[in-house]
Parts: sequence; C-alpha cells; structure tokens
Amino acid sequence: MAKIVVDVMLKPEILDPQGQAIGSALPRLGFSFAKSVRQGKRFEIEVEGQPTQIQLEEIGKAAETLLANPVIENFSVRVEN
Amino acid sequence: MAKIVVDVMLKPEILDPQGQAIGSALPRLGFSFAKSVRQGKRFEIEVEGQPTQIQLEEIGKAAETLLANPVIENFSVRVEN
Amino acid sequence: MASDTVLKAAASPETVQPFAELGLKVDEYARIREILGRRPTSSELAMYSVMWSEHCSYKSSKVHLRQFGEKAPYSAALLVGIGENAGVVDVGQGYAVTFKIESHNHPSFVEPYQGAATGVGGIVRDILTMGARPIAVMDPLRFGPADAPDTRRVLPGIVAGIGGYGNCLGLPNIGGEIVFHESYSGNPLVNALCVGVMKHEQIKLAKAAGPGNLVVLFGAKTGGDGIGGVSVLASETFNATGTAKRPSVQVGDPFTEKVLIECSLEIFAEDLVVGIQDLGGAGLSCATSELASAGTGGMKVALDGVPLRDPSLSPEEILMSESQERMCAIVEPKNIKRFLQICEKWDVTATVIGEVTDGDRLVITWHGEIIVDVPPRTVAHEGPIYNRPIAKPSYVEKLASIDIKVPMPESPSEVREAILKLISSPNMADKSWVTSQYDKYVQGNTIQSQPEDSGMVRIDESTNLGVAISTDANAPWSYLNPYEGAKLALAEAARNIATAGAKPLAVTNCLNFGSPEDPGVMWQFAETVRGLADGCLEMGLPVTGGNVSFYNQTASVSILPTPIVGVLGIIQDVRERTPMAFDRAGLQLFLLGETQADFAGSEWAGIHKVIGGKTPIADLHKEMKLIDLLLEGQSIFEAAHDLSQGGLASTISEMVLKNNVGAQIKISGPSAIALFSETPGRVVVAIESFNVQLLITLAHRNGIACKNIGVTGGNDLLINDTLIALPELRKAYTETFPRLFG
Amino acid sequence: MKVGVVTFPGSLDDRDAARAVRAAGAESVALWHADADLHGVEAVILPGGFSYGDYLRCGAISRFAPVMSMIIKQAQEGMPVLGICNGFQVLCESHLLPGALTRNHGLHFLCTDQKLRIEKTDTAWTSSFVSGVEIVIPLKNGEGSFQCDDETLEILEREGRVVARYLGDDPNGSRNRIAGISNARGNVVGLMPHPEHAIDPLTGPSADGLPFFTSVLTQLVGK
Ligand SMILES: Nc1ncnc2c1ncn2[C@@H]1O[C@H](COP(=O)(O)OP(=O)(O)O)[C@@H](O)[C@H]1O
Ligand SMILES: [Mg+2]
Repeated sequence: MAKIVVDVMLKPEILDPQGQAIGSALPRLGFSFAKSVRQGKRFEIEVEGQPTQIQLEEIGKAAETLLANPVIENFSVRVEN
Repeated sequence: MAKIVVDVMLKPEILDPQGQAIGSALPRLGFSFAKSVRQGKRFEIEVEGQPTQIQLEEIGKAAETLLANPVIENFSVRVEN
Repeated sequence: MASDTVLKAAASPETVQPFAELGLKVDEYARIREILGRRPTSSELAMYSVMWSEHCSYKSSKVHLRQFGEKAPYSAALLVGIGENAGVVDVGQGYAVTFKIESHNHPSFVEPYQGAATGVGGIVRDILTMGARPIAVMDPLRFGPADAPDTRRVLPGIVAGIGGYGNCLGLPNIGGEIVFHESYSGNPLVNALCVGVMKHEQIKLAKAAGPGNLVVLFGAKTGGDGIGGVSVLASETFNATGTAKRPSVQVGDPFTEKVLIECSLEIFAEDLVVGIQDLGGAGLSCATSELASAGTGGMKVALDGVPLRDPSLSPEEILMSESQERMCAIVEPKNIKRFLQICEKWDVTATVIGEVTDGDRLVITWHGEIIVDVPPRTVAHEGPIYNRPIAKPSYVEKLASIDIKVPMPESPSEVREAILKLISSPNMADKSWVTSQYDKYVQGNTIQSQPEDSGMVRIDESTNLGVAISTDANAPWSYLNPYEGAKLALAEAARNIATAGAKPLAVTNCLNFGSPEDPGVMWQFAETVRGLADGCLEMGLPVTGGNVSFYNQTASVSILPTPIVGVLGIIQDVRERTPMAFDRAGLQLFLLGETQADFAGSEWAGIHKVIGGKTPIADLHKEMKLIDLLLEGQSIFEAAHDLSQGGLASTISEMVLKNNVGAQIKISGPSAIALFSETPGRVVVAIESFNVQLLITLAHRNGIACKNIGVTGGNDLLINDTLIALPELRKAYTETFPRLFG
Repeated sequence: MKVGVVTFPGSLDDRDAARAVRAAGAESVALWHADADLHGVEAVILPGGFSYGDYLRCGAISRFAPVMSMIIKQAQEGMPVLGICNGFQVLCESHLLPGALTRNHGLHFLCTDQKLRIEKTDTAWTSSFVSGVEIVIPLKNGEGSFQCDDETLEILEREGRVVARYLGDDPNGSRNRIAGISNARGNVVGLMPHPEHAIDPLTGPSADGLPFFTSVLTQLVGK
C-alpha cells in the first residue's frame, strides 16, 4: 500500500489571512524566527500497491479539478513511502 | 533562505469528515483509485539562512502549541530546499 | 482475541474483572452479578458501567429530581413529560414544540472546539428524535475570569465550535448567556439548548415495540470516538493532567448530521418508524437497552453487523463508542424497503442490526455467539440510586450574616464613572464578538435573538404563531441561597419572555454542580431542585426535561451552583411582539416593580469582590402579576426590557444603545441603589404619552408599582445630572470583548 | 414564471430563497442536486449553506453535482442564475464567474447586517434597483473574501461587472470591497450577502433584498 501526498498552497499573490495570523502570533509566543508563514492543505491518499504512472496522472487530474482550485492555488503530487 | 514545512494531520483514530467527504466525491468524478483520503494542514515557514538545531526545536514547540492541536492531531517538522 | 461470551462467563465465575477502572463500585458490581446470576461478560460489564455512570443513570440526582414529577402543576399543554429524550408541549394550531438543554462541560475543556460542537450535535439529535424539525439553538456559557489565559484558550474555541456546528446545520442561534466567574476556571460550562417543532401526530417515542420489527442503525459509521467518554469524561472529577483521557475526544461532522436530519424528517413524514432513539452518551449500549426497556423488553442485535469506521474495534468498544451523528430506529418489516430507499437518497448508511423479540431479554451476538444477555430494564432504567449525604455548608450562614458594603457613587462624575465601569465589565459588556459568529437568520423565522431578552422564532408563516425562549441562572445568588436562587432564575427566565409579549408555558433546566460526593454540594443541589420544583408549581409551569452535570470542579474547588433554567412561551402573533429597545424620541419611560438595596450577589458587588449578604426572596406571586401586566398591556408597550444583572444602569444603557436613541432619566434616593441594585421583578417599559393613564390603571389593577423615570430622545444618556454621550457609552460597552479576545 | 432553487446535500437557505421567490410573485420549483433536468424553470438560484459540508473548499464538490451540468450549459446560453453565498462559491468553482471566495480576513464566521451599494443594475437580478442605491442585508459566512488576480480585477472593474460593494467597516478583506459580481452578459450574478433573508423587516434587517427577486421576474416577463 502506498501513500500519495498532494500539497496545495495558495498562490503567492493571494492573501493568506490564516498564515498571516500565525505569523503575527508566533512572536507573541516568543518565537521570533519566522520571516513569513503560509498555510495550505495536505491530502494523503492511500492506494493499493505501488501507484502506476496512469494512476499518478489520474491523481494529478483529480488534484487539478477537485483538490485544488487553480484560480488561487498551486499544488504538487508525490508518492511518499 | 530556507523553508521549514510543518505537516499536521488528524490522528489516525480521529474522525476526518473532510477526508471522508473527498473520498466519497472522487468516485463520483470517475476517480476510483483511492482507498482512503485524509485531509490535513501544511504550513510553510520561511526563515533567514539555514535553520539551526535550536530553531528547529523552537519550531517544534510552536507546532505543538499553535500550529497543531496535539489532542487530536499529529505533526512533523522538516526543512525543505 | 476471542470475545467473552455468556457461555464463558457462566463457566468462569472466578475471572477477575476491571469493574473499578470502568467506574463501578464494589456493590454495583455485586448487583450486576446478582441480576445476571453469573459474572457479566466483558461486553455486559461495558454496558452496565456506562449506563450506570452518573451521567446516564442520574444515580445521585434521581431521588431529588422526582420532585419535578411529584410537585408538577397540572398543565393541559404537556404532551410528553420528563423521561423521554425531550419534553413536548402543545402550542396550539396543531403544533407541538419540544425543547431541552444539555451540558457538554468536560469535553469542552479538553478540546474546546470539538467538545462544544458535539454538544450542539447531541442536543439537536435529542430534539430530532422526538419527531421534530430542529428550529433554533441557544448556548448558555460560563467561563473563568475573562482575562485568564485558560479562558483565552477555551472561549474562542468553544464559540467557534458552537457556531461551526450550528451554522452548518442551518439552525439559527437565538440566545444564550456568557458569564465569567473565577469558580469556572479550568471548568467552563457549555450548555446547549435546542428547540424543535412538529405536528401533534408526528411525535415519536424511544420505544421498541412489536416483536418482529427491525432495529435499524443509520447515520455515521462507528469509530473509536469517545470510548469511555461517558464514564471518564462526564462522571469523574476532572484533573488537569489527564492526558491519557484525551483520545476519548469526539470529532463532530455537522454535514453528516444535517443530512441525517433531513433524511429522518423525510422518514418521519412517511410515518416509517414505530420508535426512534439517538445515539449520544453510551452509544449503542444506551440506545438498545433504552429502546428495549421502554418497549416490550425483548430485542436481538447482531453487533457484527454494525458498520465500522475502524475495523479493529472490539465488541465492548462498539457498545461503548460515542461516535456522533448516529440514530437507531424501530421499523416494521413492511416499511423497511422505503426506509432504506430514503436513506439511500440522502446517502446515509443504514443497516438492519437486529429485531424486536418476544420476551424480556436484550440479546447481543458477535459472529453468532451470545455476548450479552440481560434484562434491559436493569441496564437502562433500574440502575443504582443513591441517597447521598447532605450537609448545609458552613459558609452559608456566615456569608448571609455579613452586612455587605459596596461603593455608593453619588456625584455626577462618580456616577458616570461607575456606569462606564459596570457596562464595560466582561459580564455586562456587548457580546456581539461572540454572537456575530452565529447565524441568526437561517430558516427565515427569527423574530428576536441576541441582544433581546429572549429568543423568538415564528413557527407558522400564515398565522404568525411563535415561541420565545430565555435561559437564565444567577449563580452568585444560588451560591448564597440555592433555594431562592433557583426560584429567581425561573422568575427571570419567565419575565424575559413576557417582556416580549410571550406567555410562559413550560420549563427545561440544566443543573451544573460540583461533586455529588461532597455533602455540601449535594445540599446545594437538593435545595436547588426543591426551589425550582416549588417555583414551577407556584407559577403553574411544568418541567419537561433537563440535564444534570456533576463533578464540575477543579482540584477541590467546586463551581458556583449553576442551575440554568429555560422557559418557553407562546406568542400568538409575532408581529405584535415588544422589542427590548425604543426607536424614537418622545416616549415615556416607566419602571415597573419596586427597588430595594439588593446588592448581595450583584454585579456591582462582584466587580468590587464583595461577597456575602442576603439574596432577595423570590415573590413569584408578584412575578406572575408582573407577567400578567406585561401581557395585558402588550399593545401599549413600544419597548420593554427586564432588569437583572447590572440593574437599571445596565438595562437603560442597553436600551439607548440598541437603536442609538438617548434618554433622560430621573432617579431618587441613593444613586447606587437606584442604578445598581438587582431587586428582582422589575422591567423598564416605554409607552406613548397618551397611554400613561392606561398603564397606571393596569399596573394598579395588578398590584405592581409603576413609576415614571423619564423620557426617550437625544444623543446622550442623562441620569439626573450625569451625562454620558452615546458614543462614549457605546465605546465602553463594545470595546471589552474585542480587546480581550482579538 | 418558474424559478428553480437547487438543494445540494448541506444547502441551508434553499427554503428561504424559495420563500423570497414566492414573495416576488414567481413560482419556486425545488431542484435536487441529482436531477438531470431543470423541470422547465426559466431561472435558477443556487442558495446559501454548506453544501457537502464545504469541507474541501466551499462549493468545490457541488460543482460536480448532476444538476450543475444543465445549469452551466443554460447559463452559458443566457438563463438567469443567481448564486448566493455558497451559491456564489459554486459559480466561481464552476468557472461561470471569475475569482474565488476565501477565508474572511478576521478568520471567524461573521453574521452581520451589512451595508452595500448596488453598482450595476443592468443584470438579470438587479434591474429593479436604482444604480448607486445603498441597502442593508445580512452577510453570514466564514469564507466570503473575494480574491482574484490583478488582471481579472482590472477586467471586472473596467467592464463594470461589480454588482455590489461593501460599505462601512471592511467585513472580510475582499478585493476592492467586492460583494457581488456578474458575468459579461449579466445573466449570472454571484452575491456574498443574503437578499433572501431581507424580504420582510419582521425576520430580517430590512426588505432591501426583495428587488433581486422582482428583477428577474421583470426580466423574464419582458423576454
Ligand atoms: N452565548 C450566547 N449565545 C447567544 N446569545 C447570547 C449568548 N450570551 C448572551 N447572549 C444574548 O445576549 C443577550 C444578553 O444576555 P444577558 O445579559 O445574559 O441577558 P439577560 O440579562 O436578559 O439574561 C441575550 O439576548 C442573550 O440571549
Ligand atoms: Mg434576562
């Protein structure tokens, strides 16, 4: 069984109020290292066996049509072991 | 400049209504590969230069107190280049 | 691992069982063995332990709660009383209304968002189970000091959880309370109320009748959520280091619940169930044993048929799981096809897991082997009953004998400062930081919500019939005098719906207390129940249901006794309701009721950390006369707002700020008494000048004091010589919550 | 005159939208998300709510509901479609409208009586308004912040496709305070605030929402 990970992040030009809120909360908690914080989503998709090339392409399509909204988000797909 | 990534996922025993909703939407869209889908969060934290061990530990602490809710979520911290 | 069967249990009486870890006492365990004539199987032990927990069995409270039945006033409106999932009252025109409050205190401390969210989910299913469409929710809340770090941790999460779940279900939030007091540090109270409406003939009961009828489990799949939640989270004293208990957090799925509601209502509309029960605390253990016990007694369930989210669950865990968003229905075989069709339409998982049988045993099998064989009544309705020791705590007389001194501002600048200080205090300040996170418009029937005295919803669009609800508790009063405190909470809730023009009809309550094993707490509890039962009898209002939450304490410090009383009333035409605030200049303001120096337990005393004194004594006869006056005179009231915490100063401030119309007020006697005393039984009303004589006549006839205190208009609040411009008043009133919570 | 109101699993304001349609004098027809045809309706409303729980992104899953393929097709041919709140999100996800609705900048669900200015009155849903009129209707959502790239924003502004803009305190961080937009043709309108909750001052802050529903009636009658 393999795990396919799809990471979805807001495009850099789109406002990310959650990331911003965290970025400004960190120093208040005594953490001062962050230059910027962005929050996105991570999907873990379990598939039977090692995914085939075709399956990976399908997942890419699913990511583009459903998991991410290309108007505001970028995504990446990878297999994790 | 380096990017530290914090992945936050619901603990396996905790109900994930979001992942469940996606898991049941996928077959309706003609994607039938997924055995299960879980949805989590991904934080990208930018720091100046290569992060020190101390900084990484600090981020771990921040993840535990702010980014993740250890009652129901697990998290992992890593540096991405 | 092979499961523990009845056969094995009979053959191995000596097996040592972990009953104590499951919260059972030695004699309780002995009684189970006696009932069964053998040792229980591990599944039976699981069932008894959760069902005999304080939370499910009411073992410490039962002997007291009986009074609600024994002293119940006759009420022609009562259709379903205490004992079912929620009480039901007749509101006329063929409609029945059901409402109930429940607590979700401990889970909300552990995981504020999910704890509060699932609290809403649970009470909504109770209402749905009666056959009703849920139409609104309310949320009485209590927190530790507003500026305490833990309050900042739990409050935003709790509020977001209540909003997140209720908003997603499409239930307008029409009211609640937010009160801060140090006794709730580490033990916030999250009570949730839901109200639902149906036609009389649609009322459903939780009862498994008719051998051969099928037992259907529908809704979410069963997972490992909240296993032991009932006994561990709700019935044991919570200690802050309990990390091991954390996995018992349940996560809510409001979307699944929303679909479950619509699916169930469609099933009800076609009359496809003979009995129905939601799965809440104690999950399947509770649903199966209660349904069987209330029916003919016999039921057979194949537990391995339960759809699982986590396939590794053991039968014991399946029986104890508190996975949310599940229901259990009893369906005649001829209706099962249609039932399943509707579930399929809504994409709701539904599984026949058993059937009603002849006889009086609940038999549960696991892959063909019998793992439970019990008389269901002994699980569900014949649990242990305790007559816990009661002792009046020594603080009571001590505090009552104190002659308390509170600051008595007199000069205009002192009075001004005092008013600003009062209305900016967290208990009195504007709560819209919280309530703006709640949808109040959904369903399109909300007539009143925050910040009105009560919530009001229309239940028939063509006739404009509506219901109003208010929840109230004054814990500082209950602490000083629990008997009077309960009566005063009842009076306040009833008054809060009468100001709007609704006639009080029925009562629900949620009794939040410390440990029942503490005789002092038990005394507070007993006095509270006695007061509420006496009060309800005197006011002719039946208690239709409620909830008890014990063990609300951190270390050895108990919360203040907090009996939340909810009163529901009817208004024939919601278009005629009286709002809390006037919207124009030139109206006459009258204070109904008399004012004494009642500072014990008041906000003004609380702000100055002054504790003690004697609470007011409830005069319910007078309260009823006041209610009569409010209802009789409804057509002449342009506005009516009750006086409670914060006294006249708070009431009049809220009135002028609501529509930004000022007022000029004349008070006499010591300013602090006129402005900050909390004598019960008082209301400010606004009327047209030409109605003054009529009001005086009505008030006289009802024996209620009635005094002109000023007129409306202008851009200021002017009290004798104290002038506060409305913008300044507003700033003080609205800045507190954003400042505290961001 | 038949106006369809779609119910997705998790829709909440469908009955309110239907009530508003009736109040405007039209007949409301309930459309189910799994319907394959539109039962002869001449206009469609996608109501507010949390379709499919809005767990992934608001409107992301509903866009693929069977009923949507007919709606998308007919909208492209000129049928009036109004998306309110979640409906607006569905329209963006369906690419009938540009941009996306994201988390409110305050990070909370916000329910408030919102002041708006109606800026475009030559759409199917706003023709009963006088241009520039200020109205107050409820706003209630967690993800109502309208976002798009600069180019899209420039096009929306240049073509005058901003239907309504927020007045007063910024409620959610939308670009250019956009509360609603239309497609180029003006038949498809997406609006974050809720006109269906403002058709009677008894149950809403005003009756300012009613003209949205009378507009479409006028449009259909005049056709
Ligand atoms: N948690 C809450 N949820 C919803 N409404 C609330 C909440 N807390 C307070 N309110 C509303 O705020 C208003 C004022 O509350 P409160 O001061 O307790 O009223 P009262 O003094 O009349 O009992 C009421 O309309 C009440 O319903
Ligand atoms: Mg009140």
